[in-house]
Amino acid sequence: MQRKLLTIITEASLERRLIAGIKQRGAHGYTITEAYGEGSRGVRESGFEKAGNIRVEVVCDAAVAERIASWLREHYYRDYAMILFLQDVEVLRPEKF
Amino acid sequence: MQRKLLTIITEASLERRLIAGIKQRGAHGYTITEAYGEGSRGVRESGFEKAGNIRVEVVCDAAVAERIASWLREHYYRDYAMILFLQDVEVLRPEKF
Amino acid sequence: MQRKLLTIITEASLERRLIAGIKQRGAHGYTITEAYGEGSRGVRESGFEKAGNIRVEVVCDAAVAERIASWLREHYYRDYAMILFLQDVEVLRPEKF
Amino acid sequence: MSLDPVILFFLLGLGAGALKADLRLPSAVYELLSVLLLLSIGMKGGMAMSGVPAGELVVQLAAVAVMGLVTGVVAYGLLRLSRGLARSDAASIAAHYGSVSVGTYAVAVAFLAHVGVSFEEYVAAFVVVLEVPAILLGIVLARGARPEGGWRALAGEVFLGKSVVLLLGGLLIGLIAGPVGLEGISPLFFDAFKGILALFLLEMGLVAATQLGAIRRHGVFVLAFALVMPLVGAIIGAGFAFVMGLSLGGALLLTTLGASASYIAAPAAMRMAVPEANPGLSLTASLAVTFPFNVLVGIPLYFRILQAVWPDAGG
Amino acid sequence: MSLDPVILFFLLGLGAGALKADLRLPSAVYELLSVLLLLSIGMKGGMAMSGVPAGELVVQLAAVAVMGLVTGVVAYGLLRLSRGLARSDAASIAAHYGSVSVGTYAVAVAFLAHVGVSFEEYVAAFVVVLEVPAILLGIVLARGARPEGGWRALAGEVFLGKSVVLLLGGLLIGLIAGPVGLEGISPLFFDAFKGILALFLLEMGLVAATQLGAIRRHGVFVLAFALVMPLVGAIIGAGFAFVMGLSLGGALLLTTLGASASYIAAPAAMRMAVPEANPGLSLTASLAVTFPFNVLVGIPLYFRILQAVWPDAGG
Amino acid sequence: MSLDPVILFFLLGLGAGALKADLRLPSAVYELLSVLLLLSIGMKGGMAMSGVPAGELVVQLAAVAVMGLVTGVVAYGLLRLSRGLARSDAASIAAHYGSVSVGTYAVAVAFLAHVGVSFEEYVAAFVVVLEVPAILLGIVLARGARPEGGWRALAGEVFLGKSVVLLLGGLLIGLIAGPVGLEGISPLFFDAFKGILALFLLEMGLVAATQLGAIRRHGVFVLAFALVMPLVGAIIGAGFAFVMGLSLGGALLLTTLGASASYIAAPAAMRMAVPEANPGLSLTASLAVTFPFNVLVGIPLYFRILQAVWPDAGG
Ligand SMILES: Nc1ncnc2c1ncn2[C@@H]1O[C@H](COP(=O)(O)O)[C@@H](O)[C@H]1O
Ligand SMILES: Nc1ncnc2c1ncn2[C@@H]1O[C@H](COP(=O)(O)O)[C@@H](O)[C@H]1O
Ligand SMILES: Nc1ncnc2c1ncn2[C@@H]1O[C@H](COP(=O)(O)O)[C@@H](O)[C@H]1O
Ligand code: NA
Ligand code: NA
Ligand code: NA
Repeated sequence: MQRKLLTIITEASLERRLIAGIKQRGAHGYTITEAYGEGSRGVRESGFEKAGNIRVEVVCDAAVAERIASWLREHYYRDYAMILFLQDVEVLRPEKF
Repeated sequence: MQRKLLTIITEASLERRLIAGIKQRGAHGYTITEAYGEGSRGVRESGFEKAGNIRVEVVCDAAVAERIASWLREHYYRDYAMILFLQDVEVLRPEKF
Repeated sequence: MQRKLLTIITEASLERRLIAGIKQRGAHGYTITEAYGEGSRGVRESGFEKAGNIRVEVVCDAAVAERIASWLREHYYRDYAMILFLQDVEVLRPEKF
Repeated sequence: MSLDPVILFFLLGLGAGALKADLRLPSAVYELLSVLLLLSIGMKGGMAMSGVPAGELVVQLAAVAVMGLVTGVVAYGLLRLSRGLARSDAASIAAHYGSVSVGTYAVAVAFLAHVGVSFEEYVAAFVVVLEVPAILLGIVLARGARPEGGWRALAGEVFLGKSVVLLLGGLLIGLIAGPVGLEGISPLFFDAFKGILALFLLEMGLVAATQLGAIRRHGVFVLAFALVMPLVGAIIGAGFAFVMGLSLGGALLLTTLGASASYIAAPAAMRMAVPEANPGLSLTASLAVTFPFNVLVGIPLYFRILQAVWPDAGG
Repeated sequence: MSLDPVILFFLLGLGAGALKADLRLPSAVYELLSVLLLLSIGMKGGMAMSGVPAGELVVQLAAVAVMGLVTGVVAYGLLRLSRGLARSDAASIAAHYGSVSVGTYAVAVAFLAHVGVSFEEYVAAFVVVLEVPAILLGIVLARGARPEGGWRALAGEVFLGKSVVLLLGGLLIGLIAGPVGLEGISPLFFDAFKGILALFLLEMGLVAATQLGAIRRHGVFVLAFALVMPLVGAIIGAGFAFVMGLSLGGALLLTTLGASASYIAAPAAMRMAVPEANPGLSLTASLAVTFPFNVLVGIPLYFRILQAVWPDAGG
Repeated sequence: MSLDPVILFFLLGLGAGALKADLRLPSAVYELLSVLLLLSIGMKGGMAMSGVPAGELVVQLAAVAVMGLVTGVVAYGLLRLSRGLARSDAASIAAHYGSVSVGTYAVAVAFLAHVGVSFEEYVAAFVVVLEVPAILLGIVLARGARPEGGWRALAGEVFLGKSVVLLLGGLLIGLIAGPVGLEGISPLFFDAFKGILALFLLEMGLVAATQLGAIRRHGVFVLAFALVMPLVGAIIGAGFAFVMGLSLGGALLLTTLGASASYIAAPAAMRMAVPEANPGLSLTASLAVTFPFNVLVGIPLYFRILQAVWPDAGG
């Protein structure tokens, strides 16, 4: 069955707010890995306080993905280092997501 | 050339069995990153023993992906925190996978 | 809007050269996570010096992805542990990538 | 009898965790601290063992192994009183409580130093022996003689787990090198021990606090068990200590071991061997209830009682 | 007056970073080091507080809180002189400079030990009090009374941040346990302190070096501010130290606190409460300019001047 | 002559690794340990250097650099005896064996303390000098004068690698600050040294064990080389020590350095400069064969022999 995989890469300090907001918008789960990288807001590396990034993945249906994306666009895009992208994925237990 | 990317997110304590099982079912490689997250079995965080998750990626052909997925479904789905999803990927050296 | 997601999994010691080469070939950013795994060059684990892998993601257009991939193929495929794969992704601000 | 400062670190962690403070020790730090604690407890035991007649030691270690089984069986019996609890869950929790917690043991050692009571240093060897039997028992109780993955794979999980390897390794190192040989590494492994324990307890407080929320979910029976079982285990431990003729200090340690529940070796082994048991249940009981209870209330309580009744005690 | 070796570690880090050497301390190591520093500074303050009359202490702590606000307001005033700087950026930078840097404080403590000048140990308690007020001030300056996410969420970010929790927690532990109680953990927390500070400064040198490139980007005004403001803050700190009747050693510490800029608590809080402020600007100023300046030039300079003018100084 | 306990830690790691025990030190812990070791070895050398006449020191350091080249050339000659080994592989392995292992050096220092034999402390400075020349030699042997990426980039890899930077940095800090200046950081960097070395060897044992499987894959020639070359290197080292007039202790250290093979600086540099060389080959040889051999057998063996023949030795 098809679902969406939404990947968000952003500042580690946003973690709590992001988790709360994602769940509030209907996601049933998320997975986070620590990451570092570079983009329009310069190099972001861990190693000192929360200077690094997190990479958040959410498997969900298209509507939830859309809700999360537009929430992020409105609230965080302007002021935070953040990118996100969307892919189609096939899952085994679609009722979970 | 098209191949499948199978991503498994599950408990870190399963790592050894997972690797053995994946290889046994025909995968030629795998990549693991440490992760944490939340799903139907609650929050899973590292920081204490093996309380965290691993995120396992396997690039392989569709048949191998199918074999791995059904093995996981039969043996681990019921008792372990685990999700998996499948995507199409394009690879450069298809003979490797 | 559609863009490409290029994922490169390779030796951690290549990090600096990889970043320089990626940017030189037109990528506007990249994200790195630490990883370990196994492939045709045996097990690669962190825990001792730079024995582990990195997983590098680049969101870019198809031409840049192609340039990076062929550069890697020519310079690093033979001598380094490395795989790469390509996917389609949908992004919100295509002008960024 | 003032509070040992290491307890204050545990309370700090517990408080910071409960208030959701932005404080997390990275898992690498936790790993480092636990490796140091396990090795130094093992080495202390090993150094002390060389002074004890081998025959006597073997008898005591055998007695202690029996104690682990007894505690496990009693725990299982108590847990089976609940209808709601699956057999596999009862067996898994019993394994945790028959096994022991190295962190709790370290706190009891610090407590004895704090109140100035000596003990048989070789009791550290008991910790190693106590870890394993109840885990095997729990597997048999849950699955008869058929653990998931087979006994071979299982033996690996149990005997080659971090805590057994490091305690046993430390024991051997202590035994072979002796106090003089280990002098050079004493600044890191022995002098810094209490500071390392303090940091470890800070982390354990943080971890316990995150588990607190789960208590509610798991119902009142498990909560009650996690508070009553330490007392039962303490009585078993004290009984064995009496029979084995330990001093007051040694008795407190064995009592504490009886009262304590494993949160390193048992969870890892049960997860693999009895996957159908809910790991949240046993971990919450042992980590979020029994561990804080023993550290904050149990150890001083056991000590008061033992002090009042123990043959060799001054009081 | 020879160079304190901890400064050499900072220079090593700075040099290695500037040369792009392949040297990085993992973030887990940084976390461990900063946790140890915060706890031990807190505990030192707590131990010393028990000797000070409560009334006097409260007055001094209140004075110090005012000092944080004064420094913040002065910083904001200076920053508003620039047309190019957004109000939110000025407010955020002011919050950093009104708040304090624990690392800089630790270097000043090591400096006093190096030159053999004693100080009021309870000054460590000032560090805790100085952290917070200027952060709140900065938020009000930037957004009036409407921080992003509301005051409730914000209080969490500010008061439950790592540095406040560990300093305050250490303070309480030190106060409750006292010097005798803390003897057991002294090898790790006090004897190893200077070595830990040395490693921490090595890391800070590496971090500062990676930020050096950003200075250029942020323009000459911010650079100038980051060099001038420490002197202004030092004067404010020295003034408060004089009014509060501190000794030469205590005065150096309060002067240094005034001169220092936060790079742990303030960045975290401002990022959440005033997200429109550019975090690169304030961090580069405080970490890549003011921190090295204070460590390498400022502290010895302040000491010379204070030594020349301070009532109780021999010189 | 009893076994130094740090060796027991290495054996514990080796055993645990061979049994596939569930024991892994996080890479952050390894990083911390290696940073501490490199810095304290560097500082010890630096402190000792201030007592030695500059002229004599320069001559000795030059001699030692030559020794690195000689060892590398001899290793290359031996390796070229095999038809199966590519030239780049021979060159890369030669670079590893001409360079040195800081961990092995630390074990030899602990050994001397254990047997109570003193040595010229400034030998630590030799470690820095020995690291680099053979690496450059290996590159020239493999690629003539054309390393991958050019000499500029390469110089960065070699001279700005972790081990050179920390050893050299430590050396300078030790030289500038001197023994008195470094007193404050001595609990962490010097008193805890042996404990840190013990943990480091535990980790190295685990790492070496994971490499053991690879020996088989790489064939008997490389295995034989990894056992014979230490003896050859030891002879070269002892010869240089004799010519340089070192004491018995100093001679053991230089002999051990000659016998040891790099597993930090050389692998990193060769991977970048000679990518066509198989890194598994050289790492397995140096880490899984030569390192254990030197630690377990070599150092005591070299000592016995030197003791029997050395001019200033009592025996
Ligand atoms: N083109 C890209 N490909 C992959 N990751 C990116 C890309 N651009 C930005 N990122 C990641 O997203 C983070 C924030 O991006 P930015 O807001 O552009 O600074 C960066 O630190 C990178 O980790
Ligand atoms: N919807 C989701 N999106 C992304 N990751 C998820 C999702 N659900 C679960 N996970 C991850 O998979 C792990 C196990 O999931 P579960 O078995 O549902 O507890 C969680 O700890 C998460 O890391
Ligand atoms: N089939 C695969 N699936 C996922 N990751 C792989 C696969 N093959 C190789 N890798 C990863 O790529 C790295 C280098 O691969 P190799 O060059 O084949 O040794 C390995 O260490 C793995 O992390
Ligand atoms: Na027990
Ligand atoms: Na300030
Ligand atoms: Na050598």
